[in-house]
Amino acid sequence: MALSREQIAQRVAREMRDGYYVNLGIGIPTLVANYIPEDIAVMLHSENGLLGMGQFPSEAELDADLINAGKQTVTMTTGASIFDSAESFAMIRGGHVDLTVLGAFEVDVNGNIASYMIPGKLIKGMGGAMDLVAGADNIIVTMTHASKHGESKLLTQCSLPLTGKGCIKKVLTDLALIEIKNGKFHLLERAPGVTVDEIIKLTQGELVVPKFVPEMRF
Amino acid sequence: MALSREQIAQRVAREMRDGYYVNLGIGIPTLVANYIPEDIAVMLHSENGLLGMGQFPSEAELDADLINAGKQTVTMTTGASIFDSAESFAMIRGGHVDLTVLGAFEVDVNGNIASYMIPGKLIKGMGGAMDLVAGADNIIVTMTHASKHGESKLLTQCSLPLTGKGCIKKVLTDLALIEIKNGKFHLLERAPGVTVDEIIKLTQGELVVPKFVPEMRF
Amino acid sequence: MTGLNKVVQSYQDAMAGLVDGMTIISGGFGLCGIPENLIAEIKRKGTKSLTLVSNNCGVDDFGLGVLLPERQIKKIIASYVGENAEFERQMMSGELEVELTPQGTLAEKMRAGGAGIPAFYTATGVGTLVAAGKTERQFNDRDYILEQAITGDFAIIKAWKADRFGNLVYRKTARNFNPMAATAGKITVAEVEELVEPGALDPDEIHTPGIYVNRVIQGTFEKRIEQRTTRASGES
Amino acid sequence: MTGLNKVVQSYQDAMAGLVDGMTIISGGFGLCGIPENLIAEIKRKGTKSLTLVSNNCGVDDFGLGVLLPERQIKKIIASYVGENAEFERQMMSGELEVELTPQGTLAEKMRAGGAGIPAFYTATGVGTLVAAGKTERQFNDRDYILEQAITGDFAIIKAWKADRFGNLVYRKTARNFNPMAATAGKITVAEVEELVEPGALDPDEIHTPGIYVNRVIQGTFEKRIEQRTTRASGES
Repeated sequence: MALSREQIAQRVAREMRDGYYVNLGIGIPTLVANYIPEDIAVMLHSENGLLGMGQFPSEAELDADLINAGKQTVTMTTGASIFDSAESFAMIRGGHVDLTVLGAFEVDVNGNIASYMIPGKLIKGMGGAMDLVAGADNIIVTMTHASKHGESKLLTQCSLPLTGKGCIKKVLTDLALIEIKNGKFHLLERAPGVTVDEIIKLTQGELVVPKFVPEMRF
Repeated sequence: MALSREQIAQRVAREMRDGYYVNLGIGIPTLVANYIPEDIAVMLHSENGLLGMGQFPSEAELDADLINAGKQTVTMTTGASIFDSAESFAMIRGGHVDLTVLGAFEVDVNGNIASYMIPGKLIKGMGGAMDLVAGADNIIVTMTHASKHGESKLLTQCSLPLTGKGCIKKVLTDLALIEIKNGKFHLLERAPGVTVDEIIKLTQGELVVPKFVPEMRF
Repeated sequence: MTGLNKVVQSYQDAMAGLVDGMTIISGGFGLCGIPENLIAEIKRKGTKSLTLVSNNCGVDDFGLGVLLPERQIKKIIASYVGENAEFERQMMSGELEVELTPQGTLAEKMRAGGAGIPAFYTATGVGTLVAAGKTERQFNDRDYILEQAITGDFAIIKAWKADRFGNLVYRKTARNFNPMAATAGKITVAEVEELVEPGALDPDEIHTPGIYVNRVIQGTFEKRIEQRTTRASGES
Repeated sequence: MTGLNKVVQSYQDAMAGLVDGMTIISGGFGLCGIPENLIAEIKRKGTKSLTLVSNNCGVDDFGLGVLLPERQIKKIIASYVGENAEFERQMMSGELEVELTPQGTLAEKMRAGGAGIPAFYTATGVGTLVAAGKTERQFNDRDYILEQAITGDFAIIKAWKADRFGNLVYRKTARNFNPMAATAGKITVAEVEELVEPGALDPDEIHTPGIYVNRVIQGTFEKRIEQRTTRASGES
């Protein structure tokens, strides 16, 4: 069975370490906040200028001046700090954020990522995504393994305009956890009940499959 | 009679306009603060990170955490603000300071200034002087017109290492107020009782002298 | 002795001097921390052929989006413009020129503009469309592109409190692009919720020193929320 | 669950990992806002061949100057070094390498180092010794030189208050170079006058967010004054 959105978020959350500063992108990455292990402390960074992002506000707490990068109203955790956009991206571009989780349309065997534009169709802008992929060492891309029509999103070469070049090392799809190194995809884990053959079939770029591929557990 | 240090400060103070943000260098420029006309409001900038520098503190007000760029203890005026050194020099280098007053060893007809180093003799560093001369449009250099030995400090070409190139347009010496343009010094005013001939004699670079050279009044 | 008093009494005075063809830098992120009333005044004036620099362009009927129907904007430099149907129409039809700029690069370009830095290198955008035509150079074996500073004829910003010297403080994430925008305008206009007496703001806590600010006006704000997300009360 | 708790209990722990040959970036301007006790610990450890990046180098017996007698400093990058006889002797004799850097350029180099900007253009130093060997380029008909970022193995800074997450606030002009230095260290160590509970610092008023800070230690400070200037009481 392919992972649900919640399971993707759960699996990503296991990559967190005590003391991490983490930037979670819009969409599935946002859900990761719900699955942070209770025995570790992390601080969430929102690139519009907030470190220590908390949960959604109650009606009483609602504040138009306190939003996240997805423009959703949020709260602050104890010990939060506020800063301007230049400082916020200094944190990102200066490599101070320990883990970045974001979505994508495509990734390829060289660690390229396309996530912001479908020419002639979707031109909303890259927001902070180009800064995030260029600035972070430790990035997890979350996406579906293939389109609804069965077209692979893990490619030999991205077909869409790039968000970043050679910067992605880890991808979690609904089918598998994959590492990118030396110009190849490497299968690390598979979703519960998903076979290696299914993953191979839906991975267009070269995929290295070890003898034993552990199954994720939830 | 050559101007006293206080008279130099007084004459510089007349260049201030209502609403100016002013950076005063160490030495004579610091004295300018004492002669700001009472009918105008200016704010003094100290490049270590203070806008709204006030007078020296009383013994009771003395605070090791509140100094100016000359490392002297100071106070703040009402409406002062504190910021870090990058921000402070953003103000200077971004052209936000309206008037800068600083000392020099030499200036020349091309607006070059030497003020920070005498090779083999005085190597203390440029501090913020290179930033100030490169960042400000409106600079007044205060200095003595000549050395004790009668050597002119207003030269065809600076002999000492430069602090800045082509950035000085106005010089106030103990003898004269001089403008620099089109590769020449232009005599604007003379100190009370100082003759044009005396000024010519002590100015090594080409000096343009108009028919009438007004005498400064104090 | 009013030279340091930046307070103006009307929005007309606040935007006096704005003419067709100028470049305006605006603070704000989405609809958060935007200079609502200064934007409304630009709409009222009907100034045309503007180049706007702002992270976003508002929505159809609020924020900078209100300048679209009368075609007041010639060009926009922004990182994300996806919340606005009329915007998309004008962009697709070529009526509106759009220069998409990564968010961090945009913030840094404004800061650089205010700080007298004409250009800086960044890794953001290397190998993407953003790098087209830009100088590339390696430092420590990594590729970077050269990005140039942005300055504006006007900067329009929104702050929480101001004193008459133009010292500003912002509230929560309404800070966002406002402090950088404030430094990058030839004329910087701040509209604020509250005017306080000089000295009421702690010098250590001022976000934007008054040296960057030319005009201050007190306004009232709708502060529309773009994505109203709440949790059930009691839920945690 | 202690990962975000940056507090250490001893100066040994605060400077653990510092070894010969490393680069240290220090906050402070003159003797104002300097990490007195962290400097004392470096002296105690006797670490050698250090490259120091700091606006000044203290005086003979206080501040970074205390690292001179045992020749712990190999090189210093500073803007002003003129308050120190032993410093002058070592510089003139060639025992100490000195890279004089304009103050604004130095502040910007630290900021750039922390912000992932490898290099930036500035007008400061054009046509002077500072420009030697540097790339020059024109923007809008003006000459600029390219300056490169600075980062350190350690950054040592002094703040007023901290919480255990490493959020910092500075007091008055003791802020100076500390916030930029804080961003530019692989390991950033902050010594502070007061430790407060998380939440005690207003999020809007934090000068250095804890993300930049690896270790926090509470100390007591001499806070020596370099130029004690006062006016007679009553005089105005």
